[in-house]
Amino acid sequence: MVPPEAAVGQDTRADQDLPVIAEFAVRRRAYMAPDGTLLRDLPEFAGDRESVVSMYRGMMLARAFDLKAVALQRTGRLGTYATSLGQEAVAVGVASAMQPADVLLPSYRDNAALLWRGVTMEDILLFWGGDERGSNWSGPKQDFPFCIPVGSQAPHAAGVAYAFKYRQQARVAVCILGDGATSKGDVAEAMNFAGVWKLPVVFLVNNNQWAISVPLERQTAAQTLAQKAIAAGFCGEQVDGNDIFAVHAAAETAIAAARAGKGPSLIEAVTYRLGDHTTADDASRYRPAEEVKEHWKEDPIARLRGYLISRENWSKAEEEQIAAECEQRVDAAIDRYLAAAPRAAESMFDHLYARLPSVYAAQRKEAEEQKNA
Amino acid sequence: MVPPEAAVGQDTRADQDLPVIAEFAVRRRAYMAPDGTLLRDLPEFAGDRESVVSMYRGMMLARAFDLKAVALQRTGRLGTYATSLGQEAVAVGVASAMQPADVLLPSYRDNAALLWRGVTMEDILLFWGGDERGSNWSGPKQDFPFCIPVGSQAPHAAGVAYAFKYRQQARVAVCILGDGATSKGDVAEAMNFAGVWKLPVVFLVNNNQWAISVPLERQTAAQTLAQKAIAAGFCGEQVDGNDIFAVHAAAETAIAAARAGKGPSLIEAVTYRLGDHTTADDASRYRPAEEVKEHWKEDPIARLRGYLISRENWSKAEEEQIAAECEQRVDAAIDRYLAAAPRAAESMFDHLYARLPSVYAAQRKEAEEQKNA
Amino acid sequence: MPELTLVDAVNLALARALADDPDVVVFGEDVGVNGGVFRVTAGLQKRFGVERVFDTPLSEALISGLCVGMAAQGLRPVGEIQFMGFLYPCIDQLVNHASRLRNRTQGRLSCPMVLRTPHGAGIRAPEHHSEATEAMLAHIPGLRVVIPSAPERAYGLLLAAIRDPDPVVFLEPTRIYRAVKGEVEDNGEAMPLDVAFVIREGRDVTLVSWGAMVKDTLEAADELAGDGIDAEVIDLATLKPYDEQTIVNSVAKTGRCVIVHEAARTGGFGAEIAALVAERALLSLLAPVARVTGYDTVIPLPRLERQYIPSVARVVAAARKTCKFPD
Amino acid sequence: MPELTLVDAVNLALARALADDPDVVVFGEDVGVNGGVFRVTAGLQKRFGVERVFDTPLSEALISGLCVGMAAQGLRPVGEIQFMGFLYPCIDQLVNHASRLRNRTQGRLSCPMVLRTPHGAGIRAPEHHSEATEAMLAHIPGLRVVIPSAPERAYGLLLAAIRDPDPVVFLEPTRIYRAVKGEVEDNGEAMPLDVAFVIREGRDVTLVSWGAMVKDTLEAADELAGDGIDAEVIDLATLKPYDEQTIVNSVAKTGRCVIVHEAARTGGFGAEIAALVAERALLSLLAPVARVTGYDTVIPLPRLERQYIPSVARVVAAARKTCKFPD
Ligand SMILES: Cc1ncc(C[n+]2csc(CCOP(=O)(O)OP(=O)(O)O)c2C)c(N)n1
Ligand SMILES: Cc1ncc(C[n+]2csc(CCOP(=O)(O)OP(=O)(O)O)c2C)c(N)n1
Ligand SMILES: [Mg+2]
Ligand SMILES: [Mg+2]
Repeated sequence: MVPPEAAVGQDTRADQDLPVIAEFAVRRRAYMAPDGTLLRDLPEFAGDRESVVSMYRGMMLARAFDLKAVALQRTGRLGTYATSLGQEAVAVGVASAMQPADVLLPSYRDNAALLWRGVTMEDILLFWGGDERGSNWSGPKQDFPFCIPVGSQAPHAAGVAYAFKYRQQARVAVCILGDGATSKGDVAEAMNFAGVWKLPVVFLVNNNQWAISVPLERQTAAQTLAQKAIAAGFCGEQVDGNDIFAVHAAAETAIAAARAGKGPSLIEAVTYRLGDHTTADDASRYRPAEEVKEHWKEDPIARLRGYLISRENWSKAEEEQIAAECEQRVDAAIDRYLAAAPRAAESMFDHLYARLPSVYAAQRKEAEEQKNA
Repeated sequence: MVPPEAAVGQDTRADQDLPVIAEFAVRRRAYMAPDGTLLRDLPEFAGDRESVVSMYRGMMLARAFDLKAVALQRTGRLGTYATSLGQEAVAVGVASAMQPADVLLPSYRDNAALLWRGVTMEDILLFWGGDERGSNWSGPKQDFPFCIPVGSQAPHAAGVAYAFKYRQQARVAVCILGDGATSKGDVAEAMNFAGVWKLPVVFLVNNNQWAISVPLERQTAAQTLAQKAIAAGFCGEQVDGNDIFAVHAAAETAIAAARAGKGPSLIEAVTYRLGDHTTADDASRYRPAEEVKEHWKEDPIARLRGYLISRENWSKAEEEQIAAECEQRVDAAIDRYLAAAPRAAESMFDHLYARLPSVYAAQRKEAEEQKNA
Repeated sequence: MPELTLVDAVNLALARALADDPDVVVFGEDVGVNGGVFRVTAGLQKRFGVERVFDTPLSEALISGLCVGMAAQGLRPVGEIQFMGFLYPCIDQLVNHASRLRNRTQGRLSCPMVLRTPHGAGIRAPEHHSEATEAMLAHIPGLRVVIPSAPERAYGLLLAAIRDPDPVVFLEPTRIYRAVKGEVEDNGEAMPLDVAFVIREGRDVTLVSWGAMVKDTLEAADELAGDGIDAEVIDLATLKPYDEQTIVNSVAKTGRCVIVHEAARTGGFGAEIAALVAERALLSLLAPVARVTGYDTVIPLPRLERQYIPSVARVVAAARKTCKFPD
Repeated sequence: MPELTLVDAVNLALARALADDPDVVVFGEDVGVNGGVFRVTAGLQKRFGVERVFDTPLSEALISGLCVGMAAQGLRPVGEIQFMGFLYPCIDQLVNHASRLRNRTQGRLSCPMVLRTPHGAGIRAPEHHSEATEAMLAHIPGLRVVIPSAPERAYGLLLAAIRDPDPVVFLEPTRIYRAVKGEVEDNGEAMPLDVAFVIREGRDVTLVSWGAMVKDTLEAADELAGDGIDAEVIDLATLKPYDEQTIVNSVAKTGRCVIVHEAARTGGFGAEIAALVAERALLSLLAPVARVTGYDTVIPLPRLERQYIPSVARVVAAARKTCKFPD
């Protein structure tokens, strides 16, 4: 964790006699210490026990879902899967700050955010099970599907936000990116454009400190990722990404500002990827077990639980009930996922264009016949 | 011009109670007022009259060259051409701070820098006359040719600098970009990488405030372009780009730092494009004549002349001699350019690969025969 | 009907689309006040406002990605890439997103966007301003690739592209931006996409071409007529998906096929046409299929560009040879 | 000789190149400590150090551009793009710079770089991890495009690519990364580029393929042998510039040609081969040229990827039909 008082980034090389023409500061937001004790006054929404508990439930559900999804993958019933283990506060913190009519542009790791937004677990599984139908969800109709080419959804977010602004809709686009994604040129281009047009978009960086095996210090020399916004002329803030109050509060502020026409923001949520990159990865090849163990101490779920226990009379019974409920919901969804109808080969032509050009009819027929052969 | 004392860029929206974890400042360097009077002590190199005069000569030559090149274009003897009118201090200021073994990666507007580096005028004309042979110059062998896809030479600069570092050569790559180029994703990627590896590279932005018809405020919301470096974790400085002392001093400092292993820098040289974008452009369509007229008052050549007159006993005779000499050199080069041998059609195959694959021999023959047909 | 240049026809179609549909927005580098470096968007910002016709920062990948985001929201974005040589950073968005959004979401989201860009050489422009790499785009499933060869088709095809529910790359041949004029009525009528136009009927040989080369191909047909060779000329117009049947029918009739394009030969879209003919019209063929194309070299700077672009003479020679075969 | 997988053969060639030539540097995302997501670069950073084998930030355009800068300085950069679906941001550098640096400077600078990337579907990988868009690259003048189909050729061709004085894109078929083994001797010998390999001789039909499909094509040839059809199998190996003569010679002998590739059909590189045959071997042809390819659809997610990739049965059926023609 960055020591809260250290002001880094000062240019030691510049001629100190030269006049300063622009100054920038990156601030850091945190409310809870790793044990759930408070560092400062909580934001207003934290006063509502029910909403805090629902965030807790959202994180628990994501974790239960991740666990079972990995088990499905290990037993050959799901494709490559990326968990949000340890990063649940990021996805849930931001998703819970959005309104239904806002649009989410997620990365492949943001299952937890989709769940919160109302995408069903069976749809998510269907996608990771290798079936396009999973992205034709019944949940938030205008949300984007998982983006796999890292960072490439950032320009879409700018486009969506432009549409909102153009139509004078009080809606906000929220784009979730990884720390690795901040190195992509398209992300820089999108942020720069969003700055020029003061678009209603929030870029949320899940800084889990690894991009597969590449640690943050090989990714960038920037002391914070929040400062990437300075290049685009708007503000960036760092938050403790394991503190759901901090993530939610920062997201709420940024989304409200965007909605009010005050332009884009960047939020860097510093957390840690407690699991492998995906089920196709073996992180023990490139990072020591001790490092991971250290970071378990900052687990966002344990932290919120600590808070609930000490501040909200959280009972064992409540705890167990939520766990059981999550388990049960996931199991039921898995059953539905496994029962999904097979997909016909020729269906790969069905949404290629709004109407299939006649020239491809023969190919479609070939695919159909091949299946029957 | 940005008022030297105004500290802009402060985030007025952020929660001012949150602790600051990183701070950044952009400084501005200027020595001469528009009339050539001094604002502060000059850097050491300015004490050497001869080198100051040679910079003056470099700017004069560039202007004379530009003028005649445009005339050639207007009379159908040259292709599209981009002048550096008003921006001569940028190109000459940085080129004169480089060593011969350093490598320049120029944009299409940097004729003046190439001239300083020893590329002949006839080679430059040959290129803009539509002949690849112009880039096979006898000057600095490892310098890159003009880059036309905006910003796309920035990753090359990083690659060149990596080679220097890898081979432990005390050499520096200098990449000249426009203000528009700072919006390109590849430029951001290159700067970020240069930061991670502390590469010996200097990114010099010729902020002439226009990218064809797009003014800076439609290009970016960043208050300065120097701050683009903050995203990459290194420092940026703004200089008065019409003050050749400022450009040269900043470049000298940055190049020395790079050579000493201290990593990359970004220099934003604020100047103004006094001419059309290129000979294919008509700037009167999109900017008022008064704006241009205003900026003529900051002409870097007039400014240095003012300095020379008031400080260095610059005589009318010296002045005229340089002007005449430049004129004469340009005229001689144009004669050589116009006398260049025609290029054979089949030569388009000659440097396609190191050795022409046999499969293309027939095509080469066809090109040769077509010409003779 | 007024005689318009191709530039004016494109401008007219854009104005029509902007006037008819508030969801249409036009953007790119210098398309606003400046009206585009070729003046294609001249007057549009003034007429439709800065929110509907605007300049972007110098960021091509962004321009294409913006289109995707806007289109997913139901706008009808028309992005401009200033020259085809600067379109390459858009390929990521075109392949990975624009062409797939509908399929990926099984129709939940779609991508009705147009990306316009000038195409081809022949105007003595600097390096990178003369690209003709349509074949790279025409290989992308889910995309449409359209290139008009005359003002009248530019108007109708661009309207079709803007109204099409799927992503379209619209290539505008710079060499004929102002070199040809045609009668264009501003009737708001779109032309069909995925249809090839038989613009000259003939019995002896089928000449297939697109973009600026159609003009040269027509000239070649005129010259061939002097030899008594009656050439049929097809303007492919839409390269992806393309109209196979019109070509097959024509070759079935003529028995001979010459394909003319400006792009480099190897892997150019002419290969696709030749392959089609070799598959579906082999028995009709009286002579080998010929391709008259740019060389497999980097497109040269202006001094040699005319030697690179297939000349009328090369087209005529290839057609004559094909017609004389097996002599 | 040891039996190696294709992954191991590539690793061996990289190690050899790094050991032989201090100018060789290897980089990309996760190629360092992690040894690449496919383990292709496993052990190399440890052996050759972090300056010669290093992780880049997540920036594909940069990776390709770095190659150009390094190569211009005389290094021999070998960049890795983690999957072909992430190579698109490199196309700008490949077209506008890598392939042109020599020509643009008339030989003053050159670009001896290699860009490696996994190619193709069939390993149940997520979206964008199954691309086969070699045709886009094989259209670029000045570039070489190479794709091995077996460990022995992977080793020899990669060494050739690294030593070649010009830019090479080296595609590695993921489906056979570990599915085939071959005898590879670490003898430091490069194989020729721009040569196609006749890997099975036959009289009745020419099957042309490349990459992972070569394995299936060989299986098809075995099956056809059971019918008494003697198929010749050509592994194209280098797509740009490609060996036209070997194909023409083969078709002159067999009179029949079936082209097999995984990529979408329209504008795939198979079109180029078919065009070649239609131009230069027409009179030998006893049947239409056939293409067995991926469909003109977005490559589907894993559930349907096997239906997308041409099956052995489809190759066999096409070859049978070709051999029976005109029945
Ligand atoms: C453009 C692109 N390049 C490479 C990849 C392969 N890849 C998948 S995830 C990943 C690392 C992403 O790191 P980060 O952005 O930090 O996100 P995280 O996985 O840590 O959430 C890479 C390199 C990709 N998906 N997209
Ligand atoms: C990638 C790319 N996009 C578009 C163009 C067309 N174009 C040429 S110069 C230019 C403006 C460049 O502005 P800037 O970077 O400020 O440089 P300046 O011309 O002002 O020196 C544009 C858009 C180009 N050359 N390259
Ligand atoms: Mg990460
Ligand atoms: Mg500029």
